[in-house]
Amino acid sequence: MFEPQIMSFLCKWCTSAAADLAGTSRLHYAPNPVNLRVMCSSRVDPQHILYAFKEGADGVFIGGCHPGDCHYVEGNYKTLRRVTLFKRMLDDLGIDSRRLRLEWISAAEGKKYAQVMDEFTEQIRGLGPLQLNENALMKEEEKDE
Amino acid sequence: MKVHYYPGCTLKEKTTALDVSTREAMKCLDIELVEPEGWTCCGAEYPLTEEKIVGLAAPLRVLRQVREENGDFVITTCSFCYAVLKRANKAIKDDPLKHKRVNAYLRDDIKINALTKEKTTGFEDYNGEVRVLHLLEYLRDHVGYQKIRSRLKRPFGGLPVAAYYGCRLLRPAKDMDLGEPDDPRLFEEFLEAVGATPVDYPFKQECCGSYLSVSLPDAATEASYRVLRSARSNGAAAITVTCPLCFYNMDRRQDKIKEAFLDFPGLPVLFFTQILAWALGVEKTVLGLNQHAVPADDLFRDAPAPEVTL
Amino acid sequence: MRVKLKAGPEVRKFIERVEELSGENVYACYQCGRCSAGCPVASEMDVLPNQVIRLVQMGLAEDVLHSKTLFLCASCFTCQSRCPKGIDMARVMEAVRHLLDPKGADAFGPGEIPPDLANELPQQVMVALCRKFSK
Amino acid sequence: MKGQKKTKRIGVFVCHCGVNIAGVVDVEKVAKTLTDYPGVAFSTNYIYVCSDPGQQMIIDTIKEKKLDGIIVAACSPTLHEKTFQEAARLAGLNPYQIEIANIREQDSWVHVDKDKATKKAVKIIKAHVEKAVRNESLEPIKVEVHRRALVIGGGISGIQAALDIADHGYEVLLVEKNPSIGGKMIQLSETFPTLDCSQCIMTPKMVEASRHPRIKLLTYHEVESVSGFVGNFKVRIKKKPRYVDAVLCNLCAECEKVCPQIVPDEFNMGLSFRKAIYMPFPQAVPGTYTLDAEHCLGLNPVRCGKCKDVCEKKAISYEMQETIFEEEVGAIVVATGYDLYSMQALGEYGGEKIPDVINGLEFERILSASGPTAGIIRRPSDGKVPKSVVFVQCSGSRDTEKHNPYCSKICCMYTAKHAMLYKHRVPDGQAIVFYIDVRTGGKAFDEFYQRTIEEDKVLYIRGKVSKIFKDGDKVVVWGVDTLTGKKVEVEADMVVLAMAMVKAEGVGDLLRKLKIQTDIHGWLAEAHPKLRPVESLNAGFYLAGCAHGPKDIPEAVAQASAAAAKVGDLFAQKELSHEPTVVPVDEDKCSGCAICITMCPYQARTLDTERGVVVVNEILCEGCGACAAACPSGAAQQRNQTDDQIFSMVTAMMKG
Repeated sequence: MFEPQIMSFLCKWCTSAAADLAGTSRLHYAPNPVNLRVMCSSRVDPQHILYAFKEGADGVFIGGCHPGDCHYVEGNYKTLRRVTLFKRMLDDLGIDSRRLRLEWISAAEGKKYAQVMDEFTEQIRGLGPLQLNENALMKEEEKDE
Repeated sequence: MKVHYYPGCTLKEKTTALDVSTREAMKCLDIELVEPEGWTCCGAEYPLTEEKIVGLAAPLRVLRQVREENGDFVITTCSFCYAVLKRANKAIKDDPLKHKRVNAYLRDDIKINALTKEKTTGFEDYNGEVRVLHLLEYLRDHVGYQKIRSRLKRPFGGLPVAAYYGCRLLRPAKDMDLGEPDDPRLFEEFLEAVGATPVDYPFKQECCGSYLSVSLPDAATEASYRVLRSARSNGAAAITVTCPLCFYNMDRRQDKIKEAFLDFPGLPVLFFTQILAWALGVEKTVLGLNQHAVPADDLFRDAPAPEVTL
Repeated sequence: MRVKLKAGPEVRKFIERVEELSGENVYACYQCGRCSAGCPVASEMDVLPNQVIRLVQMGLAEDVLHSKTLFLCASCFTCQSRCPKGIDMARVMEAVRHLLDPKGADAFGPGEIPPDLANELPQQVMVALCRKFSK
Repeated sequence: MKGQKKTKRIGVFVCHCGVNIAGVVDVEKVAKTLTDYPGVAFSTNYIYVCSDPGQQMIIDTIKEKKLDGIIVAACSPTLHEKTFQEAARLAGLNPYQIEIANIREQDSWVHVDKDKATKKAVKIIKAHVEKAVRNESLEPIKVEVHRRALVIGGGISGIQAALDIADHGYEVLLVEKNPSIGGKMIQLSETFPTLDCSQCIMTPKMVEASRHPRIKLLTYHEVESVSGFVGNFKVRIKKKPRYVDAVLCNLCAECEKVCPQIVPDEFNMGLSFRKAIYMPFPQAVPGTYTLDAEHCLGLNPVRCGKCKDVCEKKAISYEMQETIFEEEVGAIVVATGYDLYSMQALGEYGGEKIPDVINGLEFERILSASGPTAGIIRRPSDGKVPKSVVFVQCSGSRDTEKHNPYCSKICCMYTAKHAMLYKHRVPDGQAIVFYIDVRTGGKAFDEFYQRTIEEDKVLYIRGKVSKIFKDGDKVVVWGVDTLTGKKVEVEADMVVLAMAMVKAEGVGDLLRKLKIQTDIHGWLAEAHPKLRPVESLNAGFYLAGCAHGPKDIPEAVAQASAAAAKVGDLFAQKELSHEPTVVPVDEDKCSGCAICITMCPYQARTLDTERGVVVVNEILCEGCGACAAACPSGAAQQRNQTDDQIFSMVTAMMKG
C-alpha cells in the first residue's frame, strides 16, 4: 500500500497543543504526518510548502487557530489569504491543490486533530504519490529568488 | 423636459385627483410627463416569498419599457406602485437567481416598436438599469426646493399640515431607502418648500389599516382614527398623503371613523400634489377636490390660512 | 393538554420550508416581542406575531397554520423596521400562509367584496388584498 | 541547497520515559541511528532523562564531550523545555542551543506500529539536529524601565489604578480632560445592590488621589500623543487654560454670582444650568472654579470682565494659554470610560424630542440628593412628581440590526435600582419595567432584583417596547407582555430608557493616537480574552474600567487594581527581558518594500525613509514570524527559525 509522506506545519499555540492532547488522550492516528512546530501558522511561507513537495512530501498540512483566536491577533487570517491564493498557484504548477490543507484546530481539539490527520492521510493516499513536474517547479523557485 | 411617469391603475380610474394634480403641478415646473408605452398594473403587492418569482414580472416589464424608451428613471406618486417597482428593481439587481428566473419569463415578450407599431419578440435581459423615484424624491433631488420656492404663486402662509408617510414609502428601509423609518424628513422638507408648516406628530409612519379596510373594517377604522387624531391634536389643519389607499381609508371612510369615535371632529385629507399644484398657481377647480368626502375647499384660499380650532 | 415537542424530519422540514420561503432565519428571534408591541392589528390576532415565529421555532406547524393572524397581517413592515434582529416578520407570515393548503375560512377572495364597495374601492386594494389573502 | 558547514558538536539524548516511549519506539535503535548523522557528536538513550541523574548525565556529557548543542528526544517541549535549558545553562551552554524533539505525545502515544513510530522518531530527531546546528546562542533582549505610570481618565477606574500604583511606591500621572476627577460614578445617586450613596464612597477616593504624594493630578489636561514603547514611553500632554489659578481660588463663589452667561450643566445632564465660570459640583477635585472659554463672553475686560473684577484673590487671569509638555513613563493605564448611546438614534422612542423621556444617567441626577431637583423625583417638562414611570431596558442594546449587538450588562441592575428608588420616594406611584431578559449575575444581585419585585411591587413586563410617543401631558408606551400574549399600552408620566453603553465620545481619536487595539465596537481589546484580561495587545498598555466594555463599579475597580498590579509587575523589574527569537532585518537584503510592516500587528517595524530599509524595534516584536513569511527578499529572518532552518528540517523530515 502506498504510504504518503506528509509534512505538517503546526501553530505552537493551538494545533501543536492539540496534537499533544491527542497524545495524552492516547488517540491513535496515521503515523504519516511529521510535525514542524512554528510560532504561528502565518510563519509558513509558500516557499516552505513548495520546498516540502520538492523534498518528497505528497501532502502538506497547516494547522492554525480558529478565526478570532490567533495569539498574534490575526496571523491566521494572513495564513488563510496566503493559502487560498497559493492553492490556485499549485493547480497551475500541476500539483493538485487538495494536497495542501489548512485547518483551524484549537488546543482543546485533540480528537479533531487525530481525525483530520487520518482523513488527510487517506485523502493523499487516494491521490497517490505526487508526480512532480520538476521543470515547472524549478522555474517557480527561480522566480522566487 | 420630458420624464417618465408611471401613474398606476388607481390614479387612472378611481383617484384621478392625484394624477391630475401631479400633471398640473409638473406643467408649472416645465416638466412633461410621459407614460411608458403599454404599461400594466404593477401587481400592487410585492411578492414576499422567495418562490413567487412571477410576481416580479409585471413591475419589471414596466421598468424595462422605460429603458426601451431610453429613460434613466421613472417617477411615481402612488406609494404602493412605488414600493413594488422599487423593491422589484432592487431584487433583480441584488439577487442573481431572481435575475435569471425573471428574465427567463421576460425574454420572449412581444416588443412593439414605438413609431411603426411593428411587433417583434426578444428582449435584452433587464438588469435594474432604470431608477425608480417617488415624486417627493424627484422634487428634492432633481427639481430642487430652490426652484419650487422661486415658482411659488401662493405660498401656503404657514398652514399647519401633517405629513403622512404610512408604510410603503419607508419600509423596509433597506429597500426603500427614503430615510430613517422612525424619523423621516423627506415629506416635511417638501411641505416647508411649498410654504406650509409641517406638524410633528408621532403617527406619521404608523399604518392606516391598509387593505384591512375591506377584510377587517373595524381594525382599519381604528388605525386611521389614531393617525388622524394624532395629527389633529398636534395642531394640523390637514393631513397630506401620497397613497390613494391611505386617502381612501382616511378621507372616504372618515364618516365611519367619526361614527366609531365620537370625540373626533374630522380633518381634511389632501394629496401632496394638490398642495404643490395650488401653491404653484393651479386653479383649485382642476385639483379634483370634488372627489374628497371631507371638504377641503376652505384650505385653498388666497387669504391667509384659516384659524385652526382644536 | 400538554404539547408534545417533536424533532423528526417532518418538523425540520416545516421549519426549513418557512426559512427557505421567507429568506429569514427564524432562530435569530430571541422573543423580545417588539413585533407584537408595535403591530397595528395585533389586538385582533389570535396568535401574536412573536408567537407565530415562536411556534415555527418549536415546529408546531398546526397551531400556526390555523391561526387567523396569517390573514390579518397587512404587510406594513412596522415589525421589520423595529426588529432588533432585522427579521422581516411579514415575510415569515407570507411563508406560513404559502404553506397553508387549502387556505381555509379566513382567506379573502374577490367574491367577498360587495359589488357596490368594489365600485368605490381603489383598484390597488382589490389587487393587493386578493393577491395576499386569496383562497 | 541552502546548506551550511556543520561544525557544531551536537549531543542526542533519547528518553525511554519508562515504557511510555520505549514501549513503542525502539529507543536504542534510534540513538544508534543518530550516532552517524552529520553534526552528531554523541548519542545515547536513558530511562528518564528528566530525572535528577538524567539531568546530571546531560550536564556531565556536555562538559565531557564539549557539546555545543543538544537534542532531548522526549515528551512535549511544553513540559520540560525549561528543565533542560536550565541543565544546559549549568553546564555552561546557552539555553537557545537546546532542542526538544517530541517523540512521546506526537509519536509513541499515538501510533501502534512500532517500526513506523521508530522511523518517525528518527525523522523528528534528525530535523531537530538540523535546526540545532544552525541555532545561534541568544541572550534575552534587555531594556530599561521608566518606573512611572500614566493613567488616562479620572473616573473610578482611573482613580483606583492611580492609587494602587502609587501605593506600590511608583509615581503616577493621572490625566483627566474635565475640570474635576470623578467621572460617571460621581454623578450616580445610590449604587446597587447595597444602595450606598455614590458620592459618599467616591469623594474620599478623589481626595485621597489628590493628596497622594506620588500622584500628580492633571485635571483639564489631555493626552496629545504617545511615542516610544513599553518601559519607555514619551507622552505629550496638553494643559487647557482654566483661567483661574487653582491655588489662589478660595471658592468664594463671587465670580459665579456676577457671570451673565448661563449654560446647561453637564454634571446634571443638562437638567439644570450653570454659569460660564463654575465649579462642576461642590465636591469637585481640585476644588477650584474653571472658566469655560467656549461660553464666556470673550475673556476680555472690554466685553465683560465681571468675574475678574469681583475676585478678591486675583485668581482669574484671561491671559492663560494652552501649553503642551512632555513626560516620560514606563506604563500606561487606559481608563477612558464610556458614554451612553444617543437617544436621537431611537426615533421610535421619540428621538430625544420628548422631554419626559430621559436616559438612566439623567434619572440618576434626578434621584441624587445633590441633583437638580434636590432628590425629589420631578419630571423635566413641568416639574410634576410623576405618578407612573416606565423603565425600558435594552434601549439600543442587543440589537444587531441598527444599534449595538452586545448586552450593556449593567442596565438590568440599575433599572431595578431605579424602579426601587422611585418606589421609595413615590410610594403611591406605579413603576413598570419592560425587559427582554433580566441578568443578575453578581454577588447579591438577584436578591436585590427580587426585592424590587416582591417588596417594592414593581411590575416587570416581559417584552420590548415598540413605540413611545407624547399624547397631551402623558407619554404613551406601546409594549407587549409576551408571557400573557397581551399587547399593552401605558400612559406614563415619565419614561426612563436604559440606554446602551458605548465607547466614550472623543476616545476614538485618543485611542488612534495611542495606537492601541480596539474591538469592532471601539472597546479596548485585551491581550487574551481569558488569560490576559487587563493587558492590551500593545505591550506596556493596561486596561481599566468601561473603556474595555460595559461593567459595574466593583468589576471596574477590580480591573483597575489588576491593571495596577500588572504595572507593578512591570516596574518590579529593573529592566525588561524579552524573548530574543524576534525577526530582525538584514539591511543588505532589505529593499524597503515595507510589506513586512503591514504584516506586523505590534507596530514593531517602521520604514527608515532616509536609508530605504525597515528597522525593527525588537522590544515590540513578539516573534510570530508573519513578516518573515511575507518578506520577498529574505531580509526578514526569525532568529533560530530562519528559512534555512525550516528548509533543512523539512528535508530531514521528508528524506530522513
